[in-house]
Amino acid sequence: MGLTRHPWLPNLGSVGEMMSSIGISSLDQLFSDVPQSVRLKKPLNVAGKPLSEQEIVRRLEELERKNTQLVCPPFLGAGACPHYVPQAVKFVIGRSEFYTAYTPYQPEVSQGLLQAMFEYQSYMAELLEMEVVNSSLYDWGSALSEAVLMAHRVTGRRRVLVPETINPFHLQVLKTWTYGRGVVVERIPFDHRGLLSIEALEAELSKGEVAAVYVQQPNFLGVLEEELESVVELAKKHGALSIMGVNPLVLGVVRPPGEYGFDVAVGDGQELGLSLNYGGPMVGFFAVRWEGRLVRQMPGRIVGLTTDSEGRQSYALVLQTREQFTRREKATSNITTNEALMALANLVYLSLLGPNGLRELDEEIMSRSHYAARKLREVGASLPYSGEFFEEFLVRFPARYSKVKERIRSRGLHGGLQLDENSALFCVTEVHSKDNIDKMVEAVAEVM
Amino acid sequence: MGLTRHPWLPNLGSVGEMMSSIGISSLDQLFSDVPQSVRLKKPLNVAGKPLSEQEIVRRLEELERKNTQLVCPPFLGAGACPHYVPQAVKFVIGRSEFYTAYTPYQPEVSQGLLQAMFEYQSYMAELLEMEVVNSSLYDWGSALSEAVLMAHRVTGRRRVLVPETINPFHLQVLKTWTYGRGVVVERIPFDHRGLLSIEALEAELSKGEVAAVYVQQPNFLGVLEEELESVVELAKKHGALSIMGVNPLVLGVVRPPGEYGFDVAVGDGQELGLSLNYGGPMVGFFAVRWEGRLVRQMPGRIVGLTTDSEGRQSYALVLQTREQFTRREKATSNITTNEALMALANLVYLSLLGPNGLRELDEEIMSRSHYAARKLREVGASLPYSGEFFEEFLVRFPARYSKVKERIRSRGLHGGLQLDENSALFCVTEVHSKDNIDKMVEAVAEVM
Amino acid sequence: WEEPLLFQYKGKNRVGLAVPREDVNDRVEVPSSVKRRNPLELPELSELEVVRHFIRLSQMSYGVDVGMVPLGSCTMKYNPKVQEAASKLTENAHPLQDEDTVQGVLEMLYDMQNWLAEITGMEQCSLQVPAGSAGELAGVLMMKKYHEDKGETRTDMLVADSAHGTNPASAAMAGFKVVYVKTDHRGLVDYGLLKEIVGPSTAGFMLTNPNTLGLFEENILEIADTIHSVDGKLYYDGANLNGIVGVARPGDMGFDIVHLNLHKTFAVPHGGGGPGAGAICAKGDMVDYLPGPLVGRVDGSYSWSMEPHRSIGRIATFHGNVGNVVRSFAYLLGLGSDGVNMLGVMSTLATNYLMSRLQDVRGLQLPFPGRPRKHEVVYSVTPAYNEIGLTAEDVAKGLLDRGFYAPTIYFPPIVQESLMIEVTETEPKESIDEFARALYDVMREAYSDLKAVKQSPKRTSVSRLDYVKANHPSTFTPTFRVKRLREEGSLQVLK
Amino acid sequence: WEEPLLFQYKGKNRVGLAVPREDVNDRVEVPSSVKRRNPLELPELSELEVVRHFIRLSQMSYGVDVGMVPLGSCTMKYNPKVQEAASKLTENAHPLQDEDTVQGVLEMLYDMQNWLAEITGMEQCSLQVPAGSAGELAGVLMMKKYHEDKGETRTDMLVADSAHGTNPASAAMAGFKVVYVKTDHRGLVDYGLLKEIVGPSTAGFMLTNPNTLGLFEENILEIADTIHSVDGKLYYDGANLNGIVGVARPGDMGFDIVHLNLHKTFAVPHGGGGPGAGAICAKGDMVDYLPGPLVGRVDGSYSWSMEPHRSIGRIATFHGNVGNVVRSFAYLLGLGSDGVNMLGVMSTLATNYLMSRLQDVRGLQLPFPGRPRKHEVVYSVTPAYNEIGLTAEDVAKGLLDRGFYAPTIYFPPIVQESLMIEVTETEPKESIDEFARALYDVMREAYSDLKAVKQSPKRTSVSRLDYVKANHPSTFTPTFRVKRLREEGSLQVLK
Repeated sequence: MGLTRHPWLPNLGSVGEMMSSIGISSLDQLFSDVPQSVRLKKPLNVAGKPLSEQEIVRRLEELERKNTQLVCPPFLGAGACPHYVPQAVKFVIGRSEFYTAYTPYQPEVSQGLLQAMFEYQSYMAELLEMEVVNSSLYDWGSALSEAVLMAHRVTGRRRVLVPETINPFHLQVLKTWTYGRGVVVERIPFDHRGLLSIEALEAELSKGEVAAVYVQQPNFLGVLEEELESVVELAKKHGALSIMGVNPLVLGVVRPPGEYGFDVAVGDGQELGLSLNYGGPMVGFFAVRWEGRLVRQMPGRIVGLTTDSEGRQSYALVLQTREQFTRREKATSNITTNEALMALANLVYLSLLGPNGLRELDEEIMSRSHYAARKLREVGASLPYSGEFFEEFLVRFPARYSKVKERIRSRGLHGGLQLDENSALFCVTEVHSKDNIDKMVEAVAEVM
Repeated sequence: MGLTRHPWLPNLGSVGEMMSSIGISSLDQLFSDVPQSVRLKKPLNVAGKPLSEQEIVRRLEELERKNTQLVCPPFLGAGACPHYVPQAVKFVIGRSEFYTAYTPYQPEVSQGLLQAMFEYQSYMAELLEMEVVNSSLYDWGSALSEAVLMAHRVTGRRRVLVPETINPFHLQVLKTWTYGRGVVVERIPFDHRGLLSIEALEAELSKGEVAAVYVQQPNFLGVLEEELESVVELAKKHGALSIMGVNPLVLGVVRPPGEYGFDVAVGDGQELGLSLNYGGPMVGFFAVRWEGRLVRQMPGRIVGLTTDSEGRQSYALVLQTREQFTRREKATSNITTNEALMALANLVYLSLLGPNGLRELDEEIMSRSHYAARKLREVGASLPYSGEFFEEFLVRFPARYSKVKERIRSRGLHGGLQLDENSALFCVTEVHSKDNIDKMVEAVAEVM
Repeated sequence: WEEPLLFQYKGKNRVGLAVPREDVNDRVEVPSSVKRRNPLELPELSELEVVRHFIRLSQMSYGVDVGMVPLGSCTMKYNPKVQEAASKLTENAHPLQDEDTVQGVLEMLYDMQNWLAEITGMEQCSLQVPAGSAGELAGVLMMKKYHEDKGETRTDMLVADSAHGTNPASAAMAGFKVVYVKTDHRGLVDYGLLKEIVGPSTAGFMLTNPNTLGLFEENILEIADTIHSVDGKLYYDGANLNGIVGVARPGDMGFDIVHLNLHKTFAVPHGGGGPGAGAICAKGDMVDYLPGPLVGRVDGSYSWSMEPHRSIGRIATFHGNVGNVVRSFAYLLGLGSDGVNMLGVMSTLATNYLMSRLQDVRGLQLPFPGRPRKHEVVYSVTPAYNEIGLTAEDVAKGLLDRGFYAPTIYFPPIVQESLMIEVTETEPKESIDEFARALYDVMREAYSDLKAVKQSPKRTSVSRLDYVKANHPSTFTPTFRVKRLREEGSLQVLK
Repeated sequence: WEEPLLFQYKGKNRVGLAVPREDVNDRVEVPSSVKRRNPLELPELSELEVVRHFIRLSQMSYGVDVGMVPLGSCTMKYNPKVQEAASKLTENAHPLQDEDTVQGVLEMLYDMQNWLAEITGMEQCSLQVPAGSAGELAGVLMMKKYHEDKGETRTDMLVADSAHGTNPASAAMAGFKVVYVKTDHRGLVDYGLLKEIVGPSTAGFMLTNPNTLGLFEENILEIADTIHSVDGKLYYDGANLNGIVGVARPGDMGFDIVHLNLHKTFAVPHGGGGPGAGAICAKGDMVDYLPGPLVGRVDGSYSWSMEPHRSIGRIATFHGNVGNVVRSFAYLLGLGSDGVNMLGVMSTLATNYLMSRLQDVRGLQLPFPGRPRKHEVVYSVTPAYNEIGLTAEDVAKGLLDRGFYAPTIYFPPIVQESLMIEVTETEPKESIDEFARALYDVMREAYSDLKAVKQSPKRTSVSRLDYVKANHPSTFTPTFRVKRLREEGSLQVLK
């Protein structure tokens, strides 16, 4: 025993007492059933000597210093956009009654968490104008995958149509997750404005056997899709489910999936009050229309309203017969752990902003992104697609982007995501001040 | 009305409704009783336009960048010593049920806070070996002042003897606070080892009229006083109260005031889990022996144990008849606001360390301070006083200290507090790694 | 919960925080004459036990984040969460660091000195006072030293009979004789009486305006003239400033010294009793007496360069509760001028709105009716006391059972069975409605089932406490040490 | 508390967070065809209302920081507070930043990859999986692709009948047929049966060891040989690793793939259901199939340079739950090698100690007795069920009333009326004692007053719930929108 006292191992000083209560004289007896041949021959070598908390913090700070300190968040989006995270959000998810809780299996002592999840579902339902929302999945990519697997289950078909302008990371996840079930993912091209080609979509649909049509709003080029009614209609006509992937942040000003009549909506709550966290945890949402076959086939946990034995309004996990711990291989998904705490962050964020704040924020973001785009054009860059955009936009430079990028870095800033030799996807939000946008554009101007 | 919505002013949108409930038609009517001649003629000009939270944080970060980022905390003590603040301490005092509470006037809904204050008093009582502790005063200086004023009330005398090695900031506070009551503060010299001269003390005491004798452990030179029994005896003999000021952190290894028989103990909990906070908030503690005249004359709030109407163990503010809100000008002090949250931090800190941790920490600090002192001597500095020290020690340099200090600063470090042209008081604790001590000594060596 | 005391935890050989070890060969022991002899009688706890214990205790505590705390004269505002982030600016700064290394901190303090001077109509502010009572002490000492500098001994400090208890207590600490000025039938300072009292031995007058009844002292300019006519000084107790911020300034009313409670008017959290943060501001010849030093600005850099010539000296060990001043700084940044100018209006609106919801409640009386209140209002339950024996304390406990904190009771002393209510501008209208309903409900219940109210609170973690036991010399137990020693029989009855 | 829904708040024209405004003249509107038409039906709230609401909800939630959560197979450890500070390392990093700007993050991930490989006895780990079920999916897909690469179609995935429900669900998601392997009379895999089942269509075997009964599979080497003899792959479900960390490694037992739940074994907080963090580790020819890329180190700098040749592809949008991986990193730094090597011993000690306190409790039965348990133990209340009709759920609810969270119930399915208890090494001995007393107390009460137990919980914020109402198509209410539309009459019964 190398340790005699440790803050996280309270019983080191009680080993003797506990052993005698058990009736053993050596700790080894606890492992009498483990064959000697698989017992560790020498101790594990992990993480060096135990560090005191102070030393842990010092080690972490040492690593922090190895990260480059940027002047402001990167102009990077592509599935994870920097936004300001309110202190109240951090405060609420820092309440350890929430973050040290398990899935609320015992509703009587978990009403707070259950109510919060019900409220999360309810907020998302209003935002999406869809009736049923689960209490979160891992991220956009996995939510999309679950939606497609559900469409496969519901329709029995294997073809899935997605736009060429799908986020490529989501596409990769989709392919991985659906590979085992033999789903085939096909891509639909886009037009000169950067919008999904409805003609091409119709052509592919008419070939038949399509389980689902997926669209993304805004799409990977940052462009807002304008003809989504047609997508829903066409999908319906051909017996396919319609799935809309949407950045929920835009819904303060943009038409929600429910208004179009989409069967399923998915996306990520990352832009609603989550730190970037180097890409995770994020929080996938999953919503369906009020239709039995969809509700019964949807994955993930759902909290519903009910009453207790004294008639008080209360909350509980519902439709558990869909889930793996009861249905096993017949479950609608294998998911257990979700992203409840991140869903809570979404809820707190939205409740702080409210309808007015969300709309104002959307307007402010659009102003700033359009300001940045205009300034970039003024110094000689171009925007290849003319569709309206929200916070992201594709920029083409006359110079090589690697040079542009480097110059931007020299100002302590970080440019957009390189897509080809001359283009990059830029993201501008409320965390990018006019000042920093100007600095970035100045740097760009120098290499034009 | 310049604002229409603000996160902290919920009723801006309800003004009309509220006015009509009141029965007024203009907000001005609320101030009909304020003479026009004193009404503001133009709006206050404070802090510019309202900032969003994000902008507040940006402004604060801007200011943070104007502070110099040091490699490690300064080698500065003199009444505020840098220590590691455990995450659990920050976590507990960040529980807003605690920090947004008022003084627990309604014990039935404040048992948690009251129990914590009772535990704080109890922990300090064990540390000090004194029976009665209040639930905190502002800081060491004001606690000392209150002790002296109490001695003045109890004895009716005006002379107070303090060592020349008293912390000069405490001395200044003492003079300010007791000036109104006509208390005269006199200083007792120290010997070649840096210890209080008992002979000089006795001489002054025999002149009579002494209300209190004060000693400080360790004293301002960092030296541990060794003859405190004599101080208590002499004070008693001459009818003066004996007051010990003590850094509670040392009490893991050092004799506490109660063991000597001091009447009063004061000091600051800053070194028990508080950040430096540029000198405040700190937390003065105040303890007395189990004697009625002392208990009834002590200042500040005290939480005591009692039972409720159903016999459950419970906690309440006690001896309130001493306090200003009942006794007004006859109160034992004017204090209302104390430092409860900082006292809570002390409690959490001590409960984490426990008796073993505190002793180990004391030993570690002594090792490091003595290592630093030895290293400094090795490069040519000297320690003018030979008394044993804890974490602080006076260093004399052959060079001017201003030069030494500058050189230390060039390494991103911050030296000790200059006391005269060639001397400075250094403080070394568990936050100063061997590495950083070595770096500091290296810098010193260069100017020797 | 019934959470045991930490001393009742039984673990052995535990620690909740590991001490780092540096490999230096300088192990020394303290001299034996100084060495602690008795083992420390403290429990041994793991990190989990400590955290769990305090989480449980926190859940048995009530603060503004849990519900409304309508304590009169305490200004229990909402404390915006951004304040917690603000504390990073000052957290790791040592008070004796070279000034060039803490320019950010000093700039913040400089701004705060100026903003508070602007708000109060004073010339200069010192942020050194850690809270209100220390500010008052500073204020009365400033007056004392001022008169002494003139070679005069002024013995009398005038105090309104409705004043906070700290006013006379502070005056007494400074060695003054306290002379009370009565309240007249309108709830204001009896100006006629004041003129009679004021004389050559008058050092000053400590006043709060609006006063503790929430009423504005209409004669304030006349009062100031009267005090100034004998070269007395007018002192403003800032506890009640919230009702007039942006409407009127103490400086414009003739006050010479103002203390502020940043934990009231400027949203520093109260911390369960503290720490707060304070300011003491002055104008005219009182500026020279402020506790010093103050932050000055020369050539764009900040330093502790302004030392008032006749300063009363240091009132706190270092620079005051800077870690809380920065919380007010963040609060003021968020309000901006527009917000600051609405504080008085919105808090006064809230008070008068509450009053409009409490009209004609049986048993509840509004003393000094017919005038608008400012930040707070005082009711009396004397009618109910006389009719059925209901006390203000009963009402307070009844409110606890309805999920609210209680108002201040039995203060100010000039109103019998008083409830002193302050809602602040941060409470939504709906909370005020609910509070009014709860208070109405308690009064209604008292008339139908007095015993039920007398037995409240019932829904709290404990019921009404035994104060005799708590305070009696033979059972007084301020620490676990006393309990242990008494049980061991080694402690006498406190004499 | 009875805290209303946010939707029941009535404020108007409120906002809880101000939006910053930058003065740029580029106001644009979204095209009208894309513009939202219906107003957002969300409440308007001030910051105070939001904070207060969630504080109240938090107080109605139970987590490890509140008390013991003895959920079997969930490993609800204490989450050290230093972890919260750790998240700063990753908080503001964008997943697509240039690698040279996130060297600190990458170094941390690199260390974690290696440490987890060492702990499991695997060659390489991918941290991309956000939690356990995604790790399982990755694992079965790896097996699928492996066999396909050989040109074989293997249809069967073997799963122990005591396995976590995720195992068969994951296998099904990957398109496998699930074949259950029965548990024998000792509570272990029926090895004889297994040998009969294994054949050319066997893709692999998903196993956890110790199993869900807390028993170590003694025949593990033989099992591995059997699976490997047909070129099947042995998959380790890491949910139960805590019982053997530092004692034995899956890699040394013959496992080819291991998934880990960092939120179980490595102390990432469970977050009320998530987010967790996961790892999927492999050795031998399975390394090439890991989800990629992995962090590699070249010349002291770190990058996403290691791409497994036959990777199944991306399983998460970016790099997994890095913000939680760093919490495990801090945890492992604090334990160090010495601590990690004691995890299995201390957690197993805790379980067996609990068992020693639960001997001879009437109505409680220990299935498969006579063997030491590892991280968890499963009891059955079948005797009490048969005698008096007491169910496992009743016992669970009785424990809630005694201040504890309940164990996992009705799992594993091979034990009737089961209570699956895991205490972990972070619970002090005294907590275990109290839990044992509470369980004893529930059983005792059941025999003396069954009705009382059946009516529990009574001391919680609500009592037992109406699940019929919650799930019935005509009353199923997953969102406030459904409630509103139903009340408006514009919603049909769910068909």
